[in-house]
Amino acid sequence: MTRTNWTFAAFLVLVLAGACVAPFLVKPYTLEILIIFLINLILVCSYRIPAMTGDWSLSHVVMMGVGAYTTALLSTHLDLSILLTVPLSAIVAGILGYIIVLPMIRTRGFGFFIASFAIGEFVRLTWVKFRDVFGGPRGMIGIPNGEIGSIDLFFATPSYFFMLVIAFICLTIMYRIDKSRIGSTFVAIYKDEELAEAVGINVPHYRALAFATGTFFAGIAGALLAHRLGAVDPKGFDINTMVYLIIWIVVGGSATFWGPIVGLIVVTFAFEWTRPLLEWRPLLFGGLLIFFLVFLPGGLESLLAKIRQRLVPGQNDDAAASPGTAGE
Amino acid sequence: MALLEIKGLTKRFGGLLAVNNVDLSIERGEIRGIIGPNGAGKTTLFNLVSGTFAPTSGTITFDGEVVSGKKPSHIARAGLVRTFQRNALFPSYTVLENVMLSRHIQSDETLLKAILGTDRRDEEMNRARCREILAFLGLTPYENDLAENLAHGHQRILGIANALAVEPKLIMLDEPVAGMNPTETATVTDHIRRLRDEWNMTVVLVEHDMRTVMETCEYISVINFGELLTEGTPEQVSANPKVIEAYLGSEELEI
Amino acid sequence: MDSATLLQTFANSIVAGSIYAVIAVGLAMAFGVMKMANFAHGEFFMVGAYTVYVCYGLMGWPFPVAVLMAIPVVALLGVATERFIFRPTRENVLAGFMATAGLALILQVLIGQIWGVGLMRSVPTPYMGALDLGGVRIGWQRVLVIPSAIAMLFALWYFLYHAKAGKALRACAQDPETARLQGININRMTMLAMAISGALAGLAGALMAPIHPVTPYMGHGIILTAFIVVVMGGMESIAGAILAAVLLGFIHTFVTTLSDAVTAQMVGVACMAVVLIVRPQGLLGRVKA
Amino acid sequence: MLSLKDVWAHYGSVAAVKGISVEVAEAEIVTLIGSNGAGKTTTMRTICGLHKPTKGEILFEGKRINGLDPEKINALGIAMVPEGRHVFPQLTVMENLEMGAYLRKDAAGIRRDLEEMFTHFPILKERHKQLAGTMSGGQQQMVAMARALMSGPKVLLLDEPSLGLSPLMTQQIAKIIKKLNEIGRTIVLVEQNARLAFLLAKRAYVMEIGRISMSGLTVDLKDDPKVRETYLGV
Repeated sequence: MTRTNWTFAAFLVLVLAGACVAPFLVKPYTLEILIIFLINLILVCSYRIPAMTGDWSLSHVVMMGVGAYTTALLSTHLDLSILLTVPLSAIVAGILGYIIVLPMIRTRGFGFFIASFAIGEFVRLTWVKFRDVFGGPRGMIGIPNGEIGSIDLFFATPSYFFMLVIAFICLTIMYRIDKSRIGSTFVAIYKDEELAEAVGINVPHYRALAFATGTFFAGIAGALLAHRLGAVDPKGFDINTMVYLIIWIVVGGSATFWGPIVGLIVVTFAFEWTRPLLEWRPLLFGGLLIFFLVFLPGGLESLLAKIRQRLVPGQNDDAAASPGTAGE
Repeated sequence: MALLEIKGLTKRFGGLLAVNNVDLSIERGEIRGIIGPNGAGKTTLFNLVSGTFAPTSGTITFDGEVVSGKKPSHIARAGLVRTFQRNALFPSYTVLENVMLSRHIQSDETLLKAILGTDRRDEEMNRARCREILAFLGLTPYENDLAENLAHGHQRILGIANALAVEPKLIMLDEPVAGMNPTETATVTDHIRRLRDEWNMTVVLVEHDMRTVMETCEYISVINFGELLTEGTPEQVSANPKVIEAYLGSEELEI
Repeated sequence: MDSATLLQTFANSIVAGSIYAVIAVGLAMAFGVMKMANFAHGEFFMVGAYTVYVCYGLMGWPFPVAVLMAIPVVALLGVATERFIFRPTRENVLAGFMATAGLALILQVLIGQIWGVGLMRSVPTPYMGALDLGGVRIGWQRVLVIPSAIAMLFALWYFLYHAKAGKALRACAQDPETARLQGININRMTMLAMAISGALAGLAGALMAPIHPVTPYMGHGIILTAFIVVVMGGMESIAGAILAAVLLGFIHTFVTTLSDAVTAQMVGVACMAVVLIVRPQGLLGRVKA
Repeated sequence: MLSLKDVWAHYGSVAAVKGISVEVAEAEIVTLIGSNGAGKTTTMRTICGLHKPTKGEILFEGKRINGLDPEKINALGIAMVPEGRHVFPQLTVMENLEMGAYLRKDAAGIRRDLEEMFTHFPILKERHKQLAGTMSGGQQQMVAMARALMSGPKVLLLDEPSLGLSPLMTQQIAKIIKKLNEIGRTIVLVEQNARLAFLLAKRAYVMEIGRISMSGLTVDLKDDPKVRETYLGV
């Protein structure tokens, strides 16, 4: 192991240790926020997988909703355990993701963005339309918080640790994908699609794979959210929520695995910190989104990379896979 | 049977006939030049063979398989790999990483292997082969440099390295010496000859620069107005009045 | 469906189609000239409606004056959007589009905080009564929408095909680099395009103010409809946008009458998805060579 | 009238034009020839402002114009016919010509010039209502040339006017270029068709990989074996 690897490992241990003692130190309200934060962590990281190939979608939150609704159905009708609902919801979201991306694959860039908006809206509207199954505009309630053995996840602390374990597993898997050959293939497609095709990479296949992998993890996030909130409704997965997901990614950047995480942390902090502003808050985040896209299209991570480059000359920063560079 | 057999190839864009009924036959181990003045249809022909465009009519047979209308990735897997007129490379990756990425089809990867981390078992073998390719093309000193930081000439050679990583039977080079100075050009023509002589590769060279083509190829096909104008050895072609007219303009031109 | 309902639905379809056309044409134009995809176009519509609410509903100006006021207000908004969002992100359609999603949030909050959130602002109907066509009754306020929309589209057509600046705008959309070679200032043209785009959205909102609940979030439904229309018509094609608007007006209204509004929305979205998949360039769009 | 002094132009880190100097006097045709990729088009794009030079100076009537936007350069009196013609395909022939005169305010002058264009290119008068994109390559070349002339330029830049045209059409275009020069137009002509360029121009610059390798009177260059070599490689 090199020195950077050791530093990184030490940092990771520190973060995990912090995460383990956190629930015993913070207020109950903060703990609830931390639980939601862990769910969002899975969501924001999963968004990056298709974005690695250059596909930015507007249906990701809807796919999270697919996971949430699947969990709602499975746990209220079949009374399945949380240990089953979470992976099953992920599989449903993954398969549905693969199905919906097949027609979308013909479009790229902005076209893909709009196509995903339309198809996502279609999926979301089915929940509004079919009242008997999905509860219509008011959604579904009475989803159990879940139990593991005799531990009731209604209580915040065990729930937190459950989410922490799932988030750790998901992030580890996503990190491995990111660093794997497939991850490199995804990025190769984004960097130069034509060249990727020319050296034998089946571009549509890999784009579909990336998309479905992303929706699989979004499904997990959705399942966890459904269990935690006990209710789902179509409004929770609409374009407004999607815009917030985009704000996390844009603020953090998407060139590296860490960018979206940084974005999520910063925006979550900002969100809690500006709670006194009440209804004025969306204005602030709208402004933040514009500011980053106009002045810092690579997100905060590109800023960090620049600082690091200044401190350690000769090191090159990754070209940011941000919307600032994802072309048509 | 020839390695690459093109019959009656035609491509129409709206009302424009970009390629019109072209027949070409390229044997194994050949270095073939395809030339023609600007706007003659060389690039369209190139894109048809590499699968970027589907032909309006006609067939392309490569190594016994009909590949016309197939996707570029399919054609690359069949062993026919192209390079680009522009400097196509994967930016923010090093030279070695570029070639490793291009070696994608030689590697064994699935999502499960990626998660388990076993997809890199053949990595060492791949890396050794990629180094061999870089050494062959004289890029070894730059293997850890970022691709976009290379000089123009080296970027173009990296384009060839990326194509070679696929282990092609036939490599199609699209203006490989564009924008190069005479020394760099000489290096590239030398590489092309050694590719054939030492690695038994079949090379198709699409160029507008006659000098390079004349020096490198044994046989040349000339395209003009989307049609095959003539074929022959460099001497035959350069003495052919039709070719001279296509390049320099008509003698009979009067104003 | 009996014949009276059929006629009624037919009439409603035309009203819906006209208003969709005005909204979508503005969006298509901005996209055509410099690939400016405006997510806040629905909010532009909302600002237009609020202009009428404030000028006519609160301040008691004559209704036509209030409607005309929407032109400078929203056109200015369009110009500002071009200058501060689209111009810095010109190289990237996606970034500009996402940034205007931020603008949408800002406009919703601003308007909501100044003139009230959650309350449905109702604008008193200026023209009472209804047109009676053999049993089919359409409120005058709705009838008014049709000639207004036709007049606006005609004015736009006249501008694009007969005014020098309009022709230059089309030249820019077709080949910006060559347009510059003729001495056409691209920045001025994109600004003009956004001003017109904004004015059209604002006018549409202003006309709809008395027959549509006025809320800060009324743009939500509009933007989806507008994008469906524009994508179906072929992103940059104005004629395509008009054709698709009328089509969607009929589809929406008929499906709503036969089934319900949610189904109508689903059918609309499905139509767009089908067009994107089968004919990505849109009904009247052209494939770029 | 127009002079380039040690002009360099880059695409990214690649130098496409490496320090060239060109002089154009009033009312002459100067040609820039060379094989594809020699940097001719980049030179033209640099003169008309579409590409910014990285080094050197471009003087027009004694005034520095390098770095100005293309719309400013057009206003000063340099009009360009780009390679591949680039007519506005969805505009009629007439509208294309109007766009050429975009910056002019003198209605009478525009009308007079329009009439002049119709005498040079009678086909355009016949087809003035046709969409330019539906015309043949040669006719589009005429539209592009007339459009450029409509701005009343002091210098006309022609980039590869014969590209992709049949020999007959090439000849027709060549005749028009010659006629334009005879009535006093200053023209910079970029051509791959060397024989055509030599017939039209008095002086020529031969470009090779970004540099000017030869220059002089076309009568001298015409039979120079080196010119033939740059083209044919033998």
